[in-house]
Amino acid sequence: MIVRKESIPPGPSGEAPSETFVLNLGPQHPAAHGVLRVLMTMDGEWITKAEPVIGYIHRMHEKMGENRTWAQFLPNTSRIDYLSAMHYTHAFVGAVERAAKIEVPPRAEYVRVITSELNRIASHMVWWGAMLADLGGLTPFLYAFDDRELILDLLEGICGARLTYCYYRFGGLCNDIDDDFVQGTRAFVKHMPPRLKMYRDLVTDNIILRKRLTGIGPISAEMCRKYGATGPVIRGSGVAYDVRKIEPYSVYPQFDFKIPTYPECDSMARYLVRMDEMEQSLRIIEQALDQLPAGPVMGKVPRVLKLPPGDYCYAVEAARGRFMVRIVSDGKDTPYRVKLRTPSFSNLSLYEEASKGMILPDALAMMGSLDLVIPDIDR
Amino acid sequence: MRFLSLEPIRILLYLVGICAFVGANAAYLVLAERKIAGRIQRRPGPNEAGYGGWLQPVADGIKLLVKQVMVPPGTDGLLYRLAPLMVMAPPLICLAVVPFGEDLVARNINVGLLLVFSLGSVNVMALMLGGWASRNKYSVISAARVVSQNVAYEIPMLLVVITMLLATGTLNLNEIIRQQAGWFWHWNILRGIWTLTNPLIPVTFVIFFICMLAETNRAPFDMAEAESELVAGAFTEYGGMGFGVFFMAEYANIVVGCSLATVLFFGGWQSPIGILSGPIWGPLWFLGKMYALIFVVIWIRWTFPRTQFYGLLNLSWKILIPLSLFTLLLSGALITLTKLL
Amino acid sequence: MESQVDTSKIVTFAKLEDVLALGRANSLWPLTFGLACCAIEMMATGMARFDLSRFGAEVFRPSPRQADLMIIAGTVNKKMAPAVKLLYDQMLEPKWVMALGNCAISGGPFVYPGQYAVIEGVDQLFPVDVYVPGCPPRPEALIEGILKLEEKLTGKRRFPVAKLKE
Amino acid sequence: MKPSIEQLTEAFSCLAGPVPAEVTAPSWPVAVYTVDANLKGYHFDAAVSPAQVVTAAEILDRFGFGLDAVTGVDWIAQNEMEVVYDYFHPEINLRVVVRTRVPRASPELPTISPVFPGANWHERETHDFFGIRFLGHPNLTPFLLPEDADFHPLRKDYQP
Repeated sequence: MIVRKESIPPGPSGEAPSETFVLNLGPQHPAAHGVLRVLMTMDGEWITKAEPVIGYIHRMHEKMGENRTWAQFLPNTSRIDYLSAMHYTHAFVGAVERAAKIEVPPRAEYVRVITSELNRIASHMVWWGAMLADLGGLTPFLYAFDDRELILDLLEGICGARLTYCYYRFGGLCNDIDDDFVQGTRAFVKHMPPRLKMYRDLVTDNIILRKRLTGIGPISAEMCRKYGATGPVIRGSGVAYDVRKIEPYSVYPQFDFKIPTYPECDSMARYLVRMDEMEQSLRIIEQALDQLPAGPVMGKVPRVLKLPPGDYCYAVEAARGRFMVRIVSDGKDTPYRVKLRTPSFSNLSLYEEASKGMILPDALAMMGSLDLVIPDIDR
Repeated sequence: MRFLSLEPIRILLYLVGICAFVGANAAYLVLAERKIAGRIQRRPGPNEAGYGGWLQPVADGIKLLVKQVMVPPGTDGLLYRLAPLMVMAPPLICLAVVPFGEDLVARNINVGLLLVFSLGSVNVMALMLGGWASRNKYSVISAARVVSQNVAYEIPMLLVVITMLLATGTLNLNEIIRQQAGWFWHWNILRGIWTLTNPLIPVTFVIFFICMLAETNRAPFDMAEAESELVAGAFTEYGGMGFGVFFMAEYANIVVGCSLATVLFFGGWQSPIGILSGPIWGPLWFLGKMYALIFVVIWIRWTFPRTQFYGLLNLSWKILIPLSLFTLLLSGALITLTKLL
Repeated sequence: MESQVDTSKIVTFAKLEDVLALGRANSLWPLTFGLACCAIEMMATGMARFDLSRFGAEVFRPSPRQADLMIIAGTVNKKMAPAVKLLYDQMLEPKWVMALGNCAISGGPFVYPGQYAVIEGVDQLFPVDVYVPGCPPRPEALIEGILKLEEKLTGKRRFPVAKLKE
Repeated sequence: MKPSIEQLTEAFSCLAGPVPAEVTAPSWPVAVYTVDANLKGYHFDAAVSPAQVVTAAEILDRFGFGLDAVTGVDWIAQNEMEVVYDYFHPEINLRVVVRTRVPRASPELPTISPVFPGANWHERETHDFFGIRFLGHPNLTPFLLPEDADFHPLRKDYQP
């Protein structure tokens, strides 16, 4: 526990000493999902102020972008939010392709969608398990990882990594998918719905879970907009904002899928949004497999990549929300500036306001429902 | 063999036996819990230390015993050392009055039930002292939680026990078991229904069981430890054997709670089928019933998420206490009525 | 400097030491402490497919006082370094450290001339017992790391090493 | 509220005008123009003066935009720092970029955190990386860097 004296707010002068104390949650805390530190000014178990202190896993991704070539920065993108590495690589690759006007073959785009959605399910499974572990139920964690391992097997088969995939390349993919992957994905799409139903019956409808999440941690749509919170957080506030629909990229307009929204604004809404999203992802994967065209997976890319000067943005819907890469090029073979707009950063920034007046376990349940990945915040 | 009937020697033997029983139980219940958890979570669980992992508790015990002993700076040294002792002693004493068989009881005293309940609350004090002495904010929050939780759950638990006393009319645990002789419908949990002393006795049992989970700080009421909220709760600053004792005491308390439930509701050492009783079968029946209940406790832990703290208090004050009061009144009225008629 | 006396020749606690080492090796409780990507693989190791609990090492303790093994699963940066050091100091002896992943070993992919944030290897902060390379290491590698640590403690290897076919 | 690009252009036209006198930087565009989103990734680009970022934020807030990110770019050759505000709209496909330039010697501009509280963190981060001071910001202390950090690593002339 690191509590520095100056961080404790002084009591109002001339009054009796304040009854609050500062609880230093983290950087090592089981509910901190890594190294988030929250300075909680507490009145008993009630939180009067919860101030997140971040930067404990700041790994200077943005600085690194400036001193390596466009292609050399690619592995970094999969380590920002390691749980949705595919999406992050997609955003960076997409931004460079947009700037260099590289044509991506349709097969590559379809495979990108399939792998991205698989990655989304894997990420949501980790969130689901970790959130239930936050609430004190450890068993769902293991079931979630069981299903996740199936996805990891599939993705490992095509790109060799279990977690930090670097599968997308400028202009396409590094490998074509094989029959095993297609068969395996079809089998997974069949395997998953009964599991999701089981999770709904066993966990989502559990009365303790319902009691702990319903009405806890309200985040209004207005608050989401002001803080830039996206992803399941804004969708749990009833706004159907999803980059895949609002600012379509890749071949997402080809597919028929719904954006699940819940207007309740509470932790349960965010929970249900993610549970429904997994079903929608399965639908997208199924359609993409059916429509998968033949052809090459790599477009024509110049050997030495130099982007025309200017700034370019590319946003994707990562598992945690809107992820945007803004690259600034000055015509050289290295980026002039890489800005990574990460969803967890904005999602956490509203925590201080949203957690005011909550009781400690509720605040932690709400933190779980935000689905934070700390390196994604700190970059 | 005459000396065996000498009271001091008998007591000594029983004390050693109880200590061994509690120690072995605590150690192997941890293993059982890890194995059952593994079973529930579709994995093998500890299976490399010894055949099927049966040496795992031994390894854990050795590890904990030879771990550095340290009183963290700034703690209240005396209370910090005292708390593990205080948490371990009550279940040991409680087991002295629990009859494992018709004659297998260390002290067959008339107020056994009272003794168990009076010592049962010392456990709370120990956790509170441990949390307070640790000088850790998580521990202090946890200590406050433990006290309010136990105060809340002591009441319905005692009301339930009073309800049972109305029907049994004795505080002697062995006597309570003797009354339940015969087939399994003679057990208190079913007898109350057809003798019309307390038709709601299954509800009474559920209240008792919930209260027992809460009193032993087991999930879904594990506010004292609350791993994902309060790091390790009251034991955050305890390492090595100090922590090991807290860990063992949790299981010892479960043993006491489950054996009490066995005595009060499931006929103790009575056979469920009328035959196969006696000094050999009796203890076996008792342990069988007790371990079945312990299994349920473990099963619940690995199935449910933790309750919210004020939800937990609400459950006690708004549901369990009125309900147990109602069963108490109902049972009292029915017994009076049957006597009048 | 007088020469060191080899005490092991005078007094041997061989049997007891062996038993203690066996006990410790079979009960390595790790600290619940994830930093970055490797933490997810650490979790995966504890899960059903790889099941760290087989070796009695699944008891992830959130409090450093109760943990025996600190798995540094991820990048340690300059802001985090004092906290990691403090956690190490709070652990009770005997304690072991495993550097999981390239970041913990050397700073990994985040090291370049002129970097300003990461610690280039946690062994600059405190002694490390086992290094498990990978980015991130696979769960099998973490299990291998645990086995290596057991080997370090007991002097014996638990499983025979698979031999590569010629 | 679902604004169109024309409405935005009209609202922003009041900001365009002669370069403010206090700005000495040579390449000073105060301009509003729409861009091809397929090429750039955003639809609307507004370059304003540093004093006008708050007005711009208020206009966008009125139209129902959400704050995406605030970031800086260090143009060392021009001796300027660019501050870029990204906005997204939660209902329609319309992305707006508001940019402004401040001199490198005294990088100061007003904060927009009263309008968008989410900007609080983004501005702290920008201050961390570039040393750009946001006047009126409630808590401009090191954020991602260690508590005692006094360096700004993303400046192009940063030497560790």
